[in-house]
Amino acid sequence: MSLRDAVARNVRDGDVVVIEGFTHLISFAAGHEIIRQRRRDLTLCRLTPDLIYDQMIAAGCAKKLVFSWAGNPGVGSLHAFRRAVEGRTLEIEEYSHFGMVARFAAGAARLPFWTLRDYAGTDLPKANPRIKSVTCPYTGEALATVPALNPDVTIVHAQRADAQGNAQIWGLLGVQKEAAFASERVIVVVEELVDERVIRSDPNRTLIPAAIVSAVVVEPWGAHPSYAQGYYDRDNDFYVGWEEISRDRAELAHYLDEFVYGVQDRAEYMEKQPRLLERLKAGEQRCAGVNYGF
Amino acid sequence: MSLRDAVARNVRDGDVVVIEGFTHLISFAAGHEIIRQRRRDLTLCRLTPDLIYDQMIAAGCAKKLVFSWAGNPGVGSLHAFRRAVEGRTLEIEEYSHFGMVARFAAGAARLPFWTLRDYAGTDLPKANPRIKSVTCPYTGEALATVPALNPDVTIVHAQRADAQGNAQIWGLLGVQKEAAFASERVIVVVEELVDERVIRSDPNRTLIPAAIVSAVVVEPWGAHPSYAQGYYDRDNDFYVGWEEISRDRAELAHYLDEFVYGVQDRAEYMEKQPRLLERLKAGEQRCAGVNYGF
Amino acid sequence: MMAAVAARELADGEVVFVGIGLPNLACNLARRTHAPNLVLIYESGAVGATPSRLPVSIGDPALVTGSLMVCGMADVFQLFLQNGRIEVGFLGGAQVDRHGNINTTVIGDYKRPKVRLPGSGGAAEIAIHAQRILIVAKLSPRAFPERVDFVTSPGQRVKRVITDKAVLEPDDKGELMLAALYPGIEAADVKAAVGWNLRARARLDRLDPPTATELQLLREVLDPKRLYLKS
Amino acid sequence: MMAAVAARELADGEVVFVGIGLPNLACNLARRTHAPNLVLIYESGAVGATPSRLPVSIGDPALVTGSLMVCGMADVFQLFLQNGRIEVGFLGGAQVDRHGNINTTVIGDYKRPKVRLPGSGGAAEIAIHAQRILIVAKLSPRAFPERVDFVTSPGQRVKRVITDKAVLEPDDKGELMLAALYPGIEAADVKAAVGWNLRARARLDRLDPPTATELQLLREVLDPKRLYLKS
Repeated sequence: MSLRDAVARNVRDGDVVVIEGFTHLISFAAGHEIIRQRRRDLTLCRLTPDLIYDQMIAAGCAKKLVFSWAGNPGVGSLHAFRRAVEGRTLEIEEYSHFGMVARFAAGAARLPFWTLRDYAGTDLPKANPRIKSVTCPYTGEALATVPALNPDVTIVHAQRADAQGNAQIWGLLGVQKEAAFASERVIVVVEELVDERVIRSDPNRTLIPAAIVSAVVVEPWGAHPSYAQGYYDRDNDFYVGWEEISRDRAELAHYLDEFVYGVQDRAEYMEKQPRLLERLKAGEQRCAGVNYGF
Repeated sequence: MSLRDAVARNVRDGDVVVIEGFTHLISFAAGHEIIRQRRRDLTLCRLTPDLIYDQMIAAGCAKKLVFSWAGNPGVGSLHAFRRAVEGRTLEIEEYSHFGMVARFAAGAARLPFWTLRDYAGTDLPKANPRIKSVTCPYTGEALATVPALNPDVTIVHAQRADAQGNAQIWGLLGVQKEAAFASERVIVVVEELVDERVIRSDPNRTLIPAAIVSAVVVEPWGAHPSYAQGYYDRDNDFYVGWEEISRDRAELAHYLDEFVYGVQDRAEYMEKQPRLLERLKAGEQRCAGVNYGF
Repeated sequence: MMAAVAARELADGEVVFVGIGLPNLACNLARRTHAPNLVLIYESGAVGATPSRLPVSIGDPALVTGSLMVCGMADVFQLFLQNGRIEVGFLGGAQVDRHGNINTTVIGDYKRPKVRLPGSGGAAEIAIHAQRILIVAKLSPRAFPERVDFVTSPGQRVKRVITDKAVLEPDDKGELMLAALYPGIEAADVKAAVGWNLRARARLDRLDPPTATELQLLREVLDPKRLYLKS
Repeated sequence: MMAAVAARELADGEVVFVGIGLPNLACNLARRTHAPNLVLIYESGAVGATPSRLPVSIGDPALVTGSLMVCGMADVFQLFLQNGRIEVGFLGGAQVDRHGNINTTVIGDYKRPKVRLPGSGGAAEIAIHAQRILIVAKLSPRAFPERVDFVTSPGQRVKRVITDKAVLEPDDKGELMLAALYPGIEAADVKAAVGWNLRARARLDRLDPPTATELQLLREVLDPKRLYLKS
């Protein structure tokens, strides 16, 4: 399925949308497609909004942001996000990372809440009344709780999957498994479509099973400028450059015009990225294999 | 470290002891060593007590059993267990599998309890008052809870580890990770000690990190008659044969005399197992590799 | 016959939580006949297994080799079962009662058991979370009492009880009724093998015997050593 | 100097929760000097990383390649942090107050922020669960107010505040005190850079400047491009 069709069928105005991936495997391709399809009133959820949500906020897709750390990792601010929050044009609901992880864990387990030992002494519960507490039925102590997060759609970029959508991920795993299982619909975007036999040769590597996947899309370099372990490195120059682009509304609008609205799809976007292969293509560091025989 | 030393230092009379592994990777070697060292008053915990706990119960090591399914998988009964329960000489605390998994999950997360949607309509909470309930602070609904399980010592058999104890497991994973993280002390018994570089070549495969490991022991075939994926198959003949052995107290005593008390260590036990290699050695089914480069 | 009847209950593409023995045979028969895309999930964590031999336990290594995914048991129970991803669950038990409750825990009093059975395993939560429960059990008055000695798995989601003589189904109030008969079996045979006054549907179905293909697959391919096929 | 002072705070074999920038430099300096068995854990899930380049974010792929273990973030927070396995946690922040509370959320009112900062990330739970918190931050009256505008990370477990001029430590009641001075710095310089009336220990330590080995490792091996070393 093309990413255009996958987004058209699975992402609707007003949806609660998750594009997950902690630094690693962030589906910029899907974010751009959502911007191009001019989705509106989305509730965007993600631990680290990153550049892709900054772009989606700038493009007017977002009504609300649910998050735990909104910065440009290793660089500085997300300026579209900051403008929206400081100008109070974007609703926010804020947790810590553990709180967001716990919300996805509850959603994935289809429990209404998750329990954690957290927030004592912090001002986060004052800022967010959805952080509550529960009394342990054994010890009587009070523990923090967060409510389940069950997105309408979660988009996960994976290194490889078979045609059914059985997806394998290695390197940083973030909360992709929990987000996918918590979600009503799941789009898996992959670097490589592989034969089912490749997946079956290493079943412990499968993070997301086809049984929960709504659409499988092949989009090599679909996570650029984030990275895919074993495929390509993070485009740090772009992350550094975003500071300048995002600081200025006109610059940012120009970026979106050229690299998002101005292209039909990821293939056209890729044509505009010079020397990616020589700059970022991953070196070889193969794993030691294991034997699954009996 | 020898298994004798690892058990002598880490397993004490009266301890709460866990030997985990769902059918796969059950450390019979450690169970036998505990029997040989005549540990007493142990609280043995495990989802599926299996033959090894049947032997430990018969040998008089156990004061109490905490479990969720006590049978000889695919064969029939654990007769030493049945005699002890029907004769009321063994204390039991009984859950379902999900309940036991949840107890380990709570223990691993160092929460006092875990929440699950379970037990409505069953008689299990009547039989076990430690199954309680909690009210969701968001929806008001009642959900079941189980208390955390934090063993004194957990013993895990793994396919490979480095000298520090960074242990990799593939095939069925059971609840080994949760049990190890829940535990005060952890003994890792491995088929193969490998160079740290092997572990570092595939970090996603590491289930138990050295930081939580108290002792690392190398004991090839240490899970026999259970199995180790990629190393050897389950000795189903022994599982079938246990029905006869365990049905009769004298037979069972004779088995322990010959194969547990009558040997010094696993090496001597192995000398008494004829034709294991030709019967059970695993065939080759290598995984497809992955690239960890960047 | 039981395996063939159970196999026919499965629709193609369904996600099935499988136990060992007859349910496993039934699923693999269905996969080779009308439901090639059945997804089998075992309590042990193997998803999408296509075992090259008849597994002797739900933890058999043959269920791992070549499966689509293997996950830990916390994921099996939280992400698959409690999440509601399981469409069909198979259960069996020492006792099945009038309302489809199952006992796999004790015969007699819990604290002073006459016979101590293995216990729940995952059966309590399978009964609660799988969308449709199929029970597979042989008929006898002892195995089908009016009321089980201990409710291990509640009967609310039971849709069919596949026995060696007939199929029972719950009515609107959850009481099991005789619904269909195997070839050569009469309603009286079934009623005599049940420990309560079994009522029958107004119109009883007659089940077809296993086809030649089903028999050949079961006997020659799936269980040539007759580990689970006895009838 | 800050990196060297921070490195000296770490004992061999400790399990350290690391952020990017100076904490990462400090840990890698310690690993190459007195603490070769330091175990570094990153919020991203990499355990025991030995990166072949200076990581530019805590999610840098160089932290994965050749690490001892990579786990999902649910495990990082539940099995490592909440479990109590982390001995040392590094934190920084836009504001640090008299009681070691840290603000990385907003300057001004939460609902009408003057400056919106990134937020907690894992900082709230690191402050609550790591056994010993080391803060690394540059001194200035704005960065060290009497009371932070928003408590992102509570100060209870703070053991040292490593600044560019001095080291502060909490007294019995948790109030930060001047404890040690860098070479060439006087107590008055530090007091002038703090937004409350900073008290000093009766006996102030004098910190040694970085050794030649420390400087050489920092400047030539660990951060040759001076991404994080400025002072």
